Amino acid sequence: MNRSPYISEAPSVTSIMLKVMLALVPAIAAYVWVYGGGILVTLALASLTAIVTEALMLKLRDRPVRLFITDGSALVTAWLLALALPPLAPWWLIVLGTAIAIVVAKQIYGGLGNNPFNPAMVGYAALLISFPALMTTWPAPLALAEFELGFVDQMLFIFSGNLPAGVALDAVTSATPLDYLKTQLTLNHSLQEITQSPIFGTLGATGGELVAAAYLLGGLYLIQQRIITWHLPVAFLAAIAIMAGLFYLADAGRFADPALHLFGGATMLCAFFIITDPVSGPTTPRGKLIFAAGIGIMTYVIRVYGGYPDGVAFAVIFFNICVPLIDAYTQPRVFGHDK
Amino acid sequence: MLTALYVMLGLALLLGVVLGYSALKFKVEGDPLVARIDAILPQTQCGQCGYPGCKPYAMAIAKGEADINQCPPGGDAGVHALADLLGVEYKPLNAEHGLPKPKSVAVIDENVCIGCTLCIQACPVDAILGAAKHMHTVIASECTGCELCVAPCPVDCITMEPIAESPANWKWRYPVFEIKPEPAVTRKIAE
Amino acid sequence: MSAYKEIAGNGLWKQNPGVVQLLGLCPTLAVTTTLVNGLSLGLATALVMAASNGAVSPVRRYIPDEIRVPVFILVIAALVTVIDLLINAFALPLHQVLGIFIPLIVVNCIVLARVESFAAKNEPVPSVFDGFMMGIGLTLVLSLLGGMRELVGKGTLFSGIDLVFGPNAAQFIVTVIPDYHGFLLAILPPGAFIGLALLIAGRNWVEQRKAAAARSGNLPLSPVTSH
Amino acid sequence: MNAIVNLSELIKRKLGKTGLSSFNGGVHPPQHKLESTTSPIRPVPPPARLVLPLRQHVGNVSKLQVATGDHVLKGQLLARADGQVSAAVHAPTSGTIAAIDNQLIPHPSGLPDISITLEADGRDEWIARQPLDYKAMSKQELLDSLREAGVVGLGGATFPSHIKLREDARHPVRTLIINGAECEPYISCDDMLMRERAAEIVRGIEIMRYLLDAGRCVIGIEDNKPQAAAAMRAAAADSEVAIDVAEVPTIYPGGGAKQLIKVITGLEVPSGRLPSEIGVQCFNVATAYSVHRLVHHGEPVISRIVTVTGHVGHAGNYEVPLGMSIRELVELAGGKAIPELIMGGPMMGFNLPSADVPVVKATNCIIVPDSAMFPEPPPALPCIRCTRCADACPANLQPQELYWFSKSQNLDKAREYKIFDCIECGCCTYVCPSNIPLVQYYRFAKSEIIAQDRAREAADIARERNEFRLKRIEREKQERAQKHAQKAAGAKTEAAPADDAKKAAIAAAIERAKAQKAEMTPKNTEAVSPVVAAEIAEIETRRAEVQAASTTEARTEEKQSTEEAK
Repeated sequence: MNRSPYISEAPSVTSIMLKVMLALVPAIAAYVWVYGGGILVTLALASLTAIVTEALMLKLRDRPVRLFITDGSALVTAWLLALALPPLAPWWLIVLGTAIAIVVAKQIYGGLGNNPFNPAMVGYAALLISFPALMTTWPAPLALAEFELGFVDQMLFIFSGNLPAGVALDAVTSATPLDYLKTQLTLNHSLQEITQSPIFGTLGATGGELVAAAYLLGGLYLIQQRIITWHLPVAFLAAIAIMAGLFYLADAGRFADPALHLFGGATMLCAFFIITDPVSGPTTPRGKLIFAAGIGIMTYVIRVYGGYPDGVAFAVIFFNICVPLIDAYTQPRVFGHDK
Repeated sequence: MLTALYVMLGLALLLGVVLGYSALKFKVEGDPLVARIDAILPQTQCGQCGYPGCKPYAMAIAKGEADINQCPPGGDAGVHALADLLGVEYKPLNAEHGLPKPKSVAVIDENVCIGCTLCIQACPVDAILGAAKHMHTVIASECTGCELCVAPCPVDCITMEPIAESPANWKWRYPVFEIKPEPAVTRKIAE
Repeated sequence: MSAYKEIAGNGLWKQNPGVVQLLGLCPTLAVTTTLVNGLSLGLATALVMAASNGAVSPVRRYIPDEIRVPVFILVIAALVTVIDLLINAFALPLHQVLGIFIPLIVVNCIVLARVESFAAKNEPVPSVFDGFMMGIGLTLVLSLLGGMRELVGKGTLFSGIDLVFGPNAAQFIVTVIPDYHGFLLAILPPGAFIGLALLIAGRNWVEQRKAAAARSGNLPLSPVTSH
Repeated sequence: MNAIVNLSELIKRKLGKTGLSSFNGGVHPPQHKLESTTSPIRPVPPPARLVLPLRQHVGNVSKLQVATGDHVLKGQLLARADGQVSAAVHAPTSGTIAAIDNQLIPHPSGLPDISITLEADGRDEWIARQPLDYKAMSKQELLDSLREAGVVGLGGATFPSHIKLREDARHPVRTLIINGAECEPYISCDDMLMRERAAEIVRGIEIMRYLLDAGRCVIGIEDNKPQAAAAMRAAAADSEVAIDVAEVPTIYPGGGAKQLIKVITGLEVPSGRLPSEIGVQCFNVATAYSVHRLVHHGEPVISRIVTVTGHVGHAGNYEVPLGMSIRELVELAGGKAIPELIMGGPMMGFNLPSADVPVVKATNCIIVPDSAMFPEPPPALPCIRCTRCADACPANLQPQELYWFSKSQNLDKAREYKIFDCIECGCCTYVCPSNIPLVQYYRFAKSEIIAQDRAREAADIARERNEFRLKRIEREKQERAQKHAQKAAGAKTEAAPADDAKKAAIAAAIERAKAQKAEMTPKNTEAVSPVVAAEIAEIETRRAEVQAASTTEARTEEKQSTEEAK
């Protein structure tokens, strides 16, 4: 059989996925530092669910199970979802979200390479819509919590929902800055008053900004490793920064400064790990810029005017639908053709 | 109640005028559908479909008299294309009208030919050259492989020869499917 | 009699409007938040379909081809208006729940589709039967979907039955899963799409099983290699 | 990755002010050229038996000039060019024609084709060789002798050179580019030719330049061949005409004709057009060499330089007579003639159907792989749309889109996404992390589209002819009916009043004339006379042929320019 070219220099899909997971390690470390070891339980649970559901679906679909399990894509989805969920989410929420991500968003559409939507974001959005209360209950960073939960306590809480005797739920949770900002603004508090709260750090949220910085670090590693290109993160972050900057300049009393939007919420995770999912993103260079900028603008709009504190998941899913359109209209000029 | 009646009546009159006008103004002469169906048919003009050529068959399909699966030279791909065009469901070729064969050309055995011109009259695309009592020959590039010349020949000197694959008309094959099934799956299929 | 059997089979399974023809999806997706909603709208549609098929079939020869669509719509619209007024009169709470979807039956393409493809070509009695069976087929899908979404979303069945049969009927509400958190996704529009997809997949699965069995146990060769 | 590499190169180039342009994409596969450039070009003893396919070039199969049993001399014409797009075949040594039949040829199809088998007599006796005084000849005469000498593009595409060397008043050639880039790994035949026979190449270039009356002449050589570039530069300095040597950056497929033209002139050859239309013409160095051999020595194309490399004892370049069995050549180089031999480079080459195929004009390289060299790729995974292929594509296509369309056989869409601008260089497959055999899908889709187009053309012709025939039958029917009516009318007029007698006489005269006419034509058929039909048919055939020829010309010439890469 004539199979030229006979040589190849490509990294395997598995190695790409492993590098993405490696890039997530600093963020996980930061998570443990800020919120405690519970995230490790969440990660393990999500990974297990992802592997089991993926294998089950592959079996049902008569696909080679080992080939696809070892590509690592299910684990990446699981990790991204786990990192997006509140750190002390109950076990069934994690399992359900991961199962939705793998079964509904990925395998039903045809598995690796065929999912039009970002699986982790579909899982996240499904949970957010269905269980808004649980999904917005974030534990306070250990440094701010009235009561510091140990690893075992966190694990118990994840699996049984029980806190150590005498500890109230309020003692270990706090609103996220974006959530707090939103509720306080509706109560006509001024931004200056609001940001006095200890949950705000220098750039974003106390603790959260450290995690965001770790994502940034991992993202730079991915760019250096040529796993992702600069187009998506730069366009996304620039869009958020410009939107936030313009609004902030217009009315600093009502709109938070760009730093909070860049380092708060899921901005950094999204910039380097979510929108850079190649399968559900556009393929043309111009398309990438449009896609990422669109998500940035929409995220900002949802944060400021929408019903949910953070809009990353919805913005990503919305622009996932637009990908074929964006691709069709941004085809690059082919060699030898006029514009 | 009366108002309702008046409104309905008025609307009926108004819309009736609009409908009448459109019926006259936008009337389509001829049937563009026939041309589009004809464009899909292979133009072999073999008559295997039961109609005397591709165009009559196209007209019959357009009128709904003929089914879309009566053209063996068009093959499965042809039926699919017709099904797509007409928005009907695909159905496999009707074996009554024959089965698809590799494309071939008619070849006249020039030693046997008596020059009767019967094949010339049968050829739907005038692809046979010759005169009475002179040897005939097929213009291979024009021959559609319809086989209509084979039956009339009184001395059976015409044979259909499949067009052999050569480096000139050879095609690259569809790449072998990349996902190899796991042994378990193959076994299940084999059983 | 076999003709009627076929009509019934078409409506309920073979040509089921909800999961095979995929016609009239707007109400299918929008009102099936509970079993009762789905069932009620399905029955209303079935009534309209039977009546419109019955009304069109006798006059089919007198309708000029060019204006058949306006005429059909007119007939359907009149019948729907009657049904709308009826529900409004006898089950006001239900009318408030189903709201705009009852008048919208007019533009439900399944009604027009059956009038066009069946009633316009057949005798009145089979036409009425066809309309009714198609309606029942749709009702089945709507109630199944409604039931699924209600069960997953709220953990109950027959909630809202009191809207149809009065406050006394509230005792029929079944709480299948007590202490349920509620799974809002199922009630929201995405749940409708996922649910309908599952129904379609289920039907296709059954059909493929049947087809495979019909091929005398020969498992179809999957296209491992082509050409 | 390539984006970064390209960017850095672009900056380097901009800073270096070399005046060179660049193209998008490209890859940097390991070169593997050293293996075959350590020793000089080696001659090959004339083999005992040669097989010469008649289709060694793009275009019409050449016309046989000899019969089985004939004795021929070295350099004697065996088959003449048939029409303009065609080239001749000559005897590489003296001997007897043993057979003229179908033999396996080096073609990816693995199908046999019509070939001449020549048994050498061992005397290697030349015909009378006559150097040409090209400046004294008319240009047309010189072009004809190129055609008769079988000069074709030796870069791999084998397009007849005389067509590209024709002067075209509409598109005067301003820049003549000589392609010595040789970007594919392993291949070094052009490199060695330039190192050793630079002066001869320059003589050939002078003739090409004279034919095209080109203003500027540039030899493009990749900067990984400094020795070849130095040799060419020295030879060019001795020439009476100005010939530049441009060292182009080493990047695959920088030796593709379109890519090299872009790099040297900054111009892009418009899609589906010929380089001559933008005033550029591009030839391989080996082609220039064979022009020189013909004009200054009177020798037609009967041998070429072939790189034999890979798992062989004496990897290197060999000057091989055309028609020599590749098995013999590989064994001569100290290798085993295993079934997995590859002709061409590892990026665009193909597996030979057997070791027992002859060396032809397109054979630039034979790679004898050992088991570790070109491992079977791991199973392909689905495309994850990572766009590495798009970054690497030198034609700036979206390979992942073309893959979807080719795979689903959505051929119209594949064409719409410009699959015919793909030069099948293999860069996309080279970088694909999912190991998808992208190029194979494109080859499949392209040949499927071409076959469909041909079928559609044939159907259109058949439809036209059928309609014509139906009209003719209809016309004849009417004519007969008229005749009957007239006869009937004539019978009536017999009894009609006398003043109608005149009319009747005229009618009768017409009738007689018609009868006479009818007698002259054969009565065997009701249809129109076969003579007329034949005439019509003949005219139409001719027209079809002319059309076909012009389309093949355009298509093949385009193909040629892409294949010049090798």
